Amino acid sequence: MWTAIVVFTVLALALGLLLGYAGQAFKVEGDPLADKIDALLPQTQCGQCSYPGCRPYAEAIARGEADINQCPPGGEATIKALADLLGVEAKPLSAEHGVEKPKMVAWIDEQVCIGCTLCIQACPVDAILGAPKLMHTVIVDECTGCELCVAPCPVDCIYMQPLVPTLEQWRWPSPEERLAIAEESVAGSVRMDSHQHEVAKTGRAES
Amino acid sequence: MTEFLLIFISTVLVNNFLLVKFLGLCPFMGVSRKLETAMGMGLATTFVLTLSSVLSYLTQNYLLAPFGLEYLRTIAFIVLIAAVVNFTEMALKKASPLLHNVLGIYLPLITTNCAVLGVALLNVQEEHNLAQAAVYGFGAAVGFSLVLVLFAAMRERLAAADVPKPFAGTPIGLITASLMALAFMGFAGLVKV
Amino acid sequence: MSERILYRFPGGFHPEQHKNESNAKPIRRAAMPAQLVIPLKQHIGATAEAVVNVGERVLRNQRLAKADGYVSAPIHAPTSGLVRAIEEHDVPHPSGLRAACIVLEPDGLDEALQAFEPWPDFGEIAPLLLRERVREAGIVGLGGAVFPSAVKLAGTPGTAIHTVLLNGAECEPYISCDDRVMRERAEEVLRGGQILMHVVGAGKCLVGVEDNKPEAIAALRAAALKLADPRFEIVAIPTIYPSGAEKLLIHVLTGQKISRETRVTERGFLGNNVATAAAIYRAVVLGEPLTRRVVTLTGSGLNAPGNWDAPLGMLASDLIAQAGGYQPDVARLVFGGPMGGFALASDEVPLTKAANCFLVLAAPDAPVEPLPMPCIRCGKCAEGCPVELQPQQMLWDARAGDFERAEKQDSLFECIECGICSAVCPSHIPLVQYFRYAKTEIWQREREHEKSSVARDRFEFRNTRIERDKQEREAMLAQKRAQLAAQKAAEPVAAEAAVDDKQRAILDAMARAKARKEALQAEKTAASEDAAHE
Amino acid sequence: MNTTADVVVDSVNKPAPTGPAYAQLALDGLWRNNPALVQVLGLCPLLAISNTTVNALGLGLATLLTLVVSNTLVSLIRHWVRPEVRLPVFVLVIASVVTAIELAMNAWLHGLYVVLGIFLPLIVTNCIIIARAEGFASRHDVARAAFDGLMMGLGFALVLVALGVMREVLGQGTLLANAHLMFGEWGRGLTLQVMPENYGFLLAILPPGAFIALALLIALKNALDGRRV
Amino acid sequence: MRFPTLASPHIAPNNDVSRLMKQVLLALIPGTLAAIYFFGWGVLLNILLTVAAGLLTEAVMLALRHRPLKPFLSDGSVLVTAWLLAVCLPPLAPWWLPVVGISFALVFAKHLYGGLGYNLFNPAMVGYAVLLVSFPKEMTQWGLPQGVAAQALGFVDSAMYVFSGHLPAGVAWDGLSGATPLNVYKTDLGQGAAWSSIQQHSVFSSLGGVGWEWVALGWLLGGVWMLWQRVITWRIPVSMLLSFTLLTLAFYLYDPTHFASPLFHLLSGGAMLGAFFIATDPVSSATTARGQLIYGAGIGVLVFVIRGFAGFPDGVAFAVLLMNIAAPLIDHYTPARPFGRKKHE
Amino acid sequence: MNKQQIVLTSLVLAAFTLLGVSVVAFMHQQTEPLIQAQMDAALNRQLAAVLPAGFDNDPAASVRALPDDVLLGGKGGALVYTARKGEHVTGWALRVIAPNGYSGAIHLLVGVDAQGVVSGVRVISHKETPGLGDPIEESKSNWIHGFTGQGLGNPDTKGWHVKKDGGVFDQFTGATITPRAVVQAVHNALLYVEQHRAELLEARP
Ligand SMILES: Cc1cc2nc3c(=O)[nH]c(=O)nc-3n(C[C@H](O)[C@H](O)[C@H](O)COP(=O)(O)O)c2cc1C
Ligand SMILES: Cc1cc2nc3c(=O)[nH]c(=O)nc-3n(C[C@H](O)[C@H](O)[C@H](O)COP(=O)(O)O)c2cc1C
Ligand SMILES: Cc1cc2nc3c(=O)[nH]c(=O)nc-3n(C[C@H](O)[C@H](O)[C@H](O)COP(=O)(O)O)c2cc1C
Ligand SMILES: Cc1cc2nc3c(=O)[nH]c(=O)nc-3n(C[C@H](O)[C@H](O)[C@H](O)CO)c2cc1C
Ligand code: SF4
Ligand code: SF4
Ligand code: SF4
Ligand code: SF4
Ligand code: FES
Repeated sequence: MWTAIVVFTVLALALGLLLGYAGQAFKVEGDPLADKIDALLPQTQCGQCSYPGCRPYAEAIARGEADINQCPPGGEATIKALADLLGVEAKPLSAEHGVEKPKMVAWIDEQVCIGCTLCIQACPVDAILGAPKLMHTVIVDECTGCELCVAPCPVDCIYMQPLVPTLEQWRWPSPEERLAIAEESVAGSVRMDSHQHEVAKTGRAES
Repeated sequence: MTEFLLIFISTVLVNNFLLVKFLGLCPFMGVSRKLETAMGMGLATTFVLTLSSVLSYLTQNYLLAPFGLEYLRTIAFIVLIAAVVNFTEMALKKASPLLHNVLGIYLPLITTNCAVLGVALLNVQEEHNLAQAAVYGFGAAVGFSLVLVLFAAMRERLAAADVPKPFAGTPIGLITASLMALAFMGFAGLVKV
Repeated sequence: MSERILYRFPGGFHPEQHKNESNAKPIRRAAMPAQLVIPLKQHIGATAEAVVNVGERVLRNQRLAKADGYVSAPIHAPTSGLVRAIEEHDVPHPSGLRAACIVLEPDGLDEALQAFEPWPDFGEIAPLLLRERVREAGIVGLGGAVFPSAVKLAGTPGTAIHTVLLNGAECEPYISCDDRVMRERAEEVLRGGQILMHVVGAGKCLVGVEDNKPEAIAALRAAALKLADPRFEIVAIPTIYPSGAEKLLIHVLTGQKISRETRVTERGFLGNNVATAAAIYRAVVLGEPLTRRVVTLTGSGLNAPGNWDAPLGMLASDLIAQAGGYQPDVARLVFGGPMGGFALASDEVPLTKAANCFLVLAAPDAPVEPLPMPCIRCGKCAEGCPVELQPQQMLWDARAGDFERAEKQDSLFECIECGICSAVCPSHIPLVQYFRYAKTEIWQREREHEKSSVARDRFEFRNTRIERDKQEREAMLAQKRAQLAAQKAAEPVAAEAAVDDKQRAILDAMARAKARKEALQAEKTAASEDAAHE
Repeated sequence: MNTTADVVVDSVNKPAPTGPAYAQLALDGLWRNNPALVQVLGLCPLLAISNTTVNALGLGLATLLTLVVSNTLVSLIRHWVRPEVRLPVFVLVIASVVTAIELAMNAWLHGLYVVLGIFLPLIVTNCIIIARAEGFASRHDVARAAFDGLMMGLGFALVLVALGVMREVLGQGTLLANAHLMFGEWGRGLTLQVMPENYGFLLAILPPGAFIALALLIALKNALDGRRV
Repeated sequence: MRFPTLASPHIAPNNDVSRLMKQVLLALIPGTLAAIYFFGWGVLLNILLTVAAGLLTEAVMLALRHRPLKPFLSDGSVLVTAWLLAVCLPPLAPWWLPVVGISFALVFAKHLYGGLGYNLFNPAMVGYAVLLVSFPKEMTQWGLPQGVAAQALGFVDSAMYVFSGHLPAGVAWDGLSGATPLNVYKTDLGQGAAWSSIQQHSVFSSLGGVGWEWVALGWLLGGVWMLWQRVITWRIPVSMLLSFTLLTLAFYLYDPTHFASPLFHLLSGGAMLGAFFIATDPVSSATTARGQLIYGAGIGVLVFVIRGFAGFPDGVAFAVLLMNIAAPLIDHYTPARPFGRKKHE
Repeated sequence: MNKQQIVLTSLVLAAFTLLGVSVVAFMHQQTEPLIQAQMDAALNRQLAAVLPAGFDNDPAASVRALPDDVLLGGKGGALVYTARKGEHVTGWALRVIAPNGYSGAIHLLVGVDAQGVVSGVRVISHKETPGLGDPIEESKSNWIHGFTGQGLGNPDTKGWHVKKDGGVFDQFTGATITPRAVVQAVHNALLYVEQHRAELLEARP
C-alpha cells in the first residue's frame, strides 16, 4: 500500500508539473470561432435570434449557449453553414424565433412621411436618408430588411416590400421549388397528378 | 517480420477496433460528418494511440510490475494518456502551428477515446512485448482512421439521401456502421491465431 | 481542298433532327407589324441607355439606345415610326420577369437614315475603325450567346489570332436559320469572314458545318470559289449535338482541347456564328446597323414552319400569325432549340438579337415532364457530357445544398448547360435545371455575402458613431461646465472639426471600397454569364 | 449541448434557485437528454456489452454506481480544483472510483468480472462520466450532482439493458441466460427460453446486430418525440 | 396566348429505369436456366420466394414512408435485387431463409437509406451476408449438381421440402446435398490437401465445378449482352476479372499444389455473376470512370484474398460490400477532369 | 510562465492522486485474498467438471507444465492438473490444443481418470463459426459429454473419428471439421496419458 502511494505521488507530481506547464502554455487567446460564425450570419441585425445583433449571437453560439437555428433571416442556408462549421447536425429553424421569409426591403410612403427621423435612429445600418422635417427615403441597396424601422414610425408610413430581382440578379428556381411554384400557380399552367408531386418530394433531402 | 505483419493485418482488418472490438465509437459517430474532420481526427488519434501504446507498455513493465502495483493500472494509464495528449498538443503548437490548427480541436477529445485506454489494457492482456505493443497500437490506430475516413465519405453521400425522419442523423449512421461491420466480417479467419 | 483530320469530342448525343420542317423554304421577309417592342438589353453586359424620348419620331437605323459601358451594345430602330413608350414589357427570359423596352409604332414609311458610311473596300480600313463600326452597329453574337462582337474582336492582348472560325454547325434540332443564311447569303457570310480576318489579322478561316446541311456546304464552297480566297476552308463535320459549342467545334476541327478558364482567343482562335459574320458584312460594307435577324419558326404546333427575316422587336405572336398560326393541339412555346432553349409562358414577347428560333410544339411532341425518379447513379449522364463532368455528383451536391463541393470538387461552372444529361437520364431528372439553379444560387449567395459584409461595416460604423457621439456629448457637457468654470473658448471647436474630418474620411473610404467591390462583382457576373453561354 | 439544456432548465425552473428541479433532472437523464439515445455517448460499452441481458445489467449497474460516486466527489471537490488540472483531476477521481468498483466486483462477482473484461476499466473513458463531471457536477451542489448521476446512470443502464434484452432474445432466444454470474447459483433458474429451442438469429449478437439494435432504439425515440412535437 | 413553362430539354425521353431493370432481368435468364437445370427446382423456388417477399416488403416500406407505390413497385429494382439474392442462396433452402434475407436487405440496406438510388450498400449482398453469418448451417447446405447428386426432386417434392422440411420417402438428404467446389477447396486445403488431390472430388470437373461452370458461362453470356446493350459499361467487370485473374494466375504459377487455377476460380462460385451483375450495381458502386476501374480491381483483389486466405469459401459478397464502403471515398478522389483541364489543376 | 502556478498545479494534482491512490490501495488490501480465492474457486469448478469425482487434494494447486508434444497440440502451453485421493492419483486434467479447427486452434480441458478413461471434456476457448462449429461448447449442446466414459480401447482406434470418417462420434450438420478436430485432440490426449503414464503418476509440481 505504501509503495503504491509513494510511487503514484511521485508520478503525479511529475505529471502535474508538466500539465501545469501545458496549462499555462495553452491559454486560449481570443475567440476566432465567433469571427467565423459571425461571417456566416446575414448581418440583418434584426435581433430575432434574441440577441442584440448578429455578433452577440455569434459569440453566444461560440460559447455553446445558443443553438444554431435561431436566425430567421439566415434561414436554412445559414443553419446548414453553421452546422458544417461546427460539425453538428443541421436542424430546422426554431419556430419560436420566427419563420424564414422572402427577402424584403423597407419602402417609405413619401406622401405620408412627416420627417420625424425616428426611423433613421432605428435603422442599424444607416440605410435611411433624410433630415428632420424632410421626407425620408430608403437606400434599397443598403437596406437589410430588418423591419426595425417599421414600428417606430408614428404615422405608419413604412412598408416592407418583397425585393424584386432584376434580370441580372434572378436565380433559377430549383426543380423542387419549381414544382412548388407550379402547384400554386393558376390551374392549367402546369398539370401534374398527385403522385408526381410525391415523387418530386422523394427527391428532396430531408433535413 | 511476419509476426508484425499479422498483428497489423489483424488489428486493421480482422479485429478492427471500431467495428469488431467496439472501442473508440464516440468520436467515430461524433466527428465523421465531414471528410476533412475525419482525416484530422484520424491523424491525431494515430499519433496519440501509437505513442501511448508504447508508453503504457513501459509503465506497466518498469513501474507497475516491479512494485506489484498492477491493480493500479487503470489509474496510471489514464493519467499517462492525459499527459500524452496534453503534450502532443503543446509539441504540435511549438513545432507546427499549421498542423495544430488542423488537429488542435481533436486532441482533447482523444483523452476520453476508449481506444487509447483499450489498447493499453489489451497490450497487457495479450502479453505483448515492446515491439508488438508498438505495432499493435499503430495497427489499431490505422484501423480506426481507415474506418473513420471511409465512414465520413459515406456519410457525406448520405447528405442528399431521403432517409426516413426518425432515422436521419445518428440512427442511419449506426445502420451504416452495422453494414460496415458486416462487410468486415468477410476478413474473419484471415489471421488464424 | 485537302481532307482535314477531324476529332471526336467526349460524350455527345444524337437527337432526332427535325430540320426538314423548316429548312425547305427560302427565308421570307416578315411584314412590318403594328408595333415593335424593343428591349434595351438584348446582349450580355450592361443594359443600353435609351437616347430617344417618348413621342419622338425615329427613322430606320437611327440609334435608339447607346451602349452603357465596354461590355454593352447600342440598339437601333428597325423602321421609322413613333416612340410610343419606354416601359416594362414581357421579354423572352426564363424568369418571366419584365424588362425595360422601347415601344415603337411603325409609321409604314420605313424612312431610313444612312447610319454609317459604307466601306466596300474594307481592306483599306484600319482594323480599329472596323471594330468601332461593329460596336456602333450594335452587333452581338447571333449564335445564342449575344456577346458584343466588338469586345470579342479585341482579342486577348499579346496573343495573335491565327484562325477565324465561322460556326455553321447549328447542332440544335429543329433550328435552320443558319442553314438558310448559309445557303442564301453564302457570300455575305464569307465576306464577313474576310472582314474578321482583316480585323484580327488572321491568315485562315475555318467554316464548320454539320454534315446534315449538304446544301449549305455546297453553297459556301461555291462562294469560296467565287471569291477565290484560299484562306477559306469549309469543313463538313459529323452531326453530333453539341458540336456547335465553340470549344467543342475547335476540338472537332483541330484536336485542341481548351478548358473553361482559357479564352479561345488566347489560343489564337476567333469564333463567330455565320449569321454574325453576315451581319458584320452588312454593317461594314453597307453601313447598316443590326436591326433584323433571321429566325426559325418551327415545330409541330405551327401551320407553316419556315425561316423569317424579321425586324427586332416584332412580337412572337405577330410572327407566328405570319407563319400561319397555331395548330389546334399546340402545347408549348420554346425560345431557342429543344435542348438548350427555355419554355415561354407567353407569346407576347419580342424578337431579340438572341432569338434564333421559336419552337412551337404540339401536344404529342411536348411530353409533360416525365416523373423524376431518384438518381440511380447509372452514369449515363456522365457518358453523355461533352465536357467530361460528373453530372450525377453535381446533382448530389446541389440537392445536399453543398454548393462549395459542387463548385470546387465537381467543377460545376464548367457545365455548358447543353442539356444532354437531362435528356439521357433514365430517371428523368432535370439535371440542367439543378445546375442552373446551383450556379445562380452561388452567385446570389456571393451577392448576399457581399451585402452582409457591407451591412456589418455599416452597423459597426454606426455603433462607433453613436458611441462617439455619446462621448462627444459628454465631453461637450463636461467642457461646457469647464468653460463656465474657467471661461475659456477656442479649443473644443477645433477638436470637433478634427473628429468630423475623421468621420468623413471613414465614410469616403467605405464608399470607395464599396464602389470597387461593385465593379469587381459586375465584371465577375458578366464573365461568368458569358462563360455559361459558351 | 448539455449546457444548452441546462440553461433552458434553469430558466424554466423558478422554485429552485440553486439549480434545476429534481423532476427536470430525472426527465433529462431518463428521456429528454438521455446519455445513450440523445447525447450518443458511451457507445463502446453500450454496443460491446449488450449481447446478453445479464452482461448489460452488470455493466449498467457498475456504470451507474460510478456516475453517482464520481458526480458526488466531483461536486465536493469542485471548489478546490484549479482550472488547468480540472480535467486530469476529474479523470483521476473517476479512475479511482472505477478501480475500486473493479476490485469489488472481482472479489464478489468474479464470474461477471471475467465476462465484462476490459470494459470494466474502460468505464473510465466512458464519455458520459466525464461529460457529467465537467458539464454538471462541477457546477452544482452535491445533492443535485448525485441525483443527476443517478438519473443519467439509470438512463444509460436502462438503454443498455433494453439493448441486452433485444439482442439476447433475437439472437439466441433466451432471456437472462447466465444469470448465475450475477445472482449466484440460484440465478440459473432465472433463465427463460423465450423462443423455440434451436432458434437463433445470430446477427443480433454479432457486431452488426449491436449497431442495428441501437439505431432502432434511437429511431424509436425520435419517432415518439416527433409525434409529440 | 399563354403556355406552360416546363423544364428543358423539350424532347421525349427514350430511356427509363424500369426498362434498364428489365434488361438486367433478361440478361439473368441464361444463367438462371443453367442453374435450374443443374441444381433443380429449388433455384426457381428461391426466386419465387424472394420476389414475392421482396415485393411485399417494398410495398409495406413504401406505405410506411408515405411514398407512392406504383412508380416504385414497377421500377423493377426489387425484382433485380430479389432475383440476384435468390441465385446466391442454396437451392432447397427452407422457405424462411430467402424471405428473411430479402426482407432484411430491403428494409435495412435500402429503405432506411431512402429507397431506390440512395442505398450505400448492395442490398442483395447485404441479404446474402446477413444470412451467411446468421444461419451458416442452412447457408452451407448446397444441392449437388445434376450428374453428381444421387437423386433429384421434382417441383412438387422440392416445394414440399422447402416449406415443410420433409423429403419424399426413399430420398436421403445426403444424396441431394454436399459441399460446393469452393467449399471443398477451402476445407481440404485448410486441412493440408494438395490442389491436384482436391480436384479428384466428385463435384469438380475439367473447368470449374460440375454444373457451376455452365452456370457461370450463363452469367457471362448475359453480362456480355448487357455490355452490348449498354446497360453496364466495361470498366467494373473487366477490371474486376482482370485483377482477379492476374492474382490467381500469379499464385497458381508460384505454387500449383496449394493454389487453384484461374480457370477454376473464374468458373466457380459467384465470380462471373459478381463481375457482371453485382459489382455493376450502379447505385452502390463507384460512379466516376477512373473510380470504377479502382472499384472493380479492388473487388477482384478482395475476392482473391477472402477465397484464398480468410474463413469464407467465396468472397464475392463480402468483397462487394467492402468496396461499397470505399466507393464514396473513391469517387471523392477521382473527381471529374473537365474538358481541356490538365491532370493537376 | 508563472513558475508558482505550475508548482501549485502539480501539487493539487499530486494531492488528489495521493487521495485516490490511497483509497484504492486500501481497497486492494482488503479484497486481495478474496480475489485470489475467487480465482481459485473458478478454476476448481472447471477442474471438478472434468476430473473424476472423489479427489481430496487441490488440483488447481498441483499444476505442472508439460513439454511440447504433437499429441498435446504442439503449440506449447500445455498443462496438467493432478487429482489425488490421499497419496493416490485419481486422474488428470490436461489443458491441450486442437490445432486444426475450422478457424484455428481450439483450447480444451480433457479429464482422464487413472485408468485412462475420459472423465470429462470442456472447451475453454475457440474461434469456430457461431451457429456451425459452436455446439462443442457445453452451453450450446450436449455433444461434449459424449466423450465421458470413452477410453483408448473403447472404441478402438478406428472408432475415434466422427461418423462421417467411420468413427463413433457425431458430427454437426454442415460442420465436420470442428468435431473432427476435437475428437482427434481428445484421442491424442488419451494417447499422451498412455505413453507418459509413469511420469504423470510420479511427477509432483
Ligand atoms: C451547347 C451549345 C451549343 C451551341 N451551338 C451553337 C451552334 O449550333 N451554332 C452557333 O453558332 N453557336 C452555337 N453555340 C454558341 C457558340 O459556343 C459560340 O458562343 C458562338 O458560336 C459564338 O459566335 P457568336 O458570338 O457569333 O454567337 C452553342 C453553345 C453551346 C453552349
Ligand atoms: C455473388 C454470388 C453469386 C453466386 N451465384 C451462384 C449461382 O449462380 N448458383 C449457385 O448455385 N450458387 C451461387 N452462389 C453461391 C455461392 O457460390 C456460394 O454461396 C458460395 O460458394 C458459398 O457456398 P459454400 O460456402 O457452401 O461454398 C453465389 C454466391 C455469391 C456470393
Ligand atoms: C462461413 C462458413 C463457416 C464455417 N464454419 C465451420 C466451422 O466452424 N466448423 C466446421 O466444422 N465447419 C465449418 N464450415 C463448413 C466447412 O466449410 C465444411 O463445409 C464442413 O465442415 C464440411 O462438413 P460436411 O462434410 O458435413 O458438409 C463453415 C462453412 C462456411 C461457409
Ligand atoms: C446493372 C445493374 C445491376 C444491379 N445489381 C444489383 C445488385 O447487385 N444488387 C441489388 O440489390 N440490386 C441490383 N440492381 C438493382 C438496383 O440498382 C438496386 O435495387 C438498387 O441498389 C436499389 O436502390 C442492379 C441494377 C442494375 C441496372
Ligand atoms: S436573427 Fe439573424 S440577422 Fe437577426 S440579429 Fe440575429 S443573427 Fe442577425
Ligand atoms: S431601412 Fe428599415 S428595414 Fe431597412 S435596414 Fe433600415 S431599419 Fe432595417
Ligand atoms: S443519368 Fe440520371 S440516374 Fe443516371 S447517374 Fe445521371 S442523374 Fe443519375
Ligand atoms: S448540361 Fe452540363 S453537365 Fe449536363 S451534359 Fe451538358 S455540360 Fe455536362
Ligand atoms: S465510450 Fe465513448 S469512445 Fe468508447
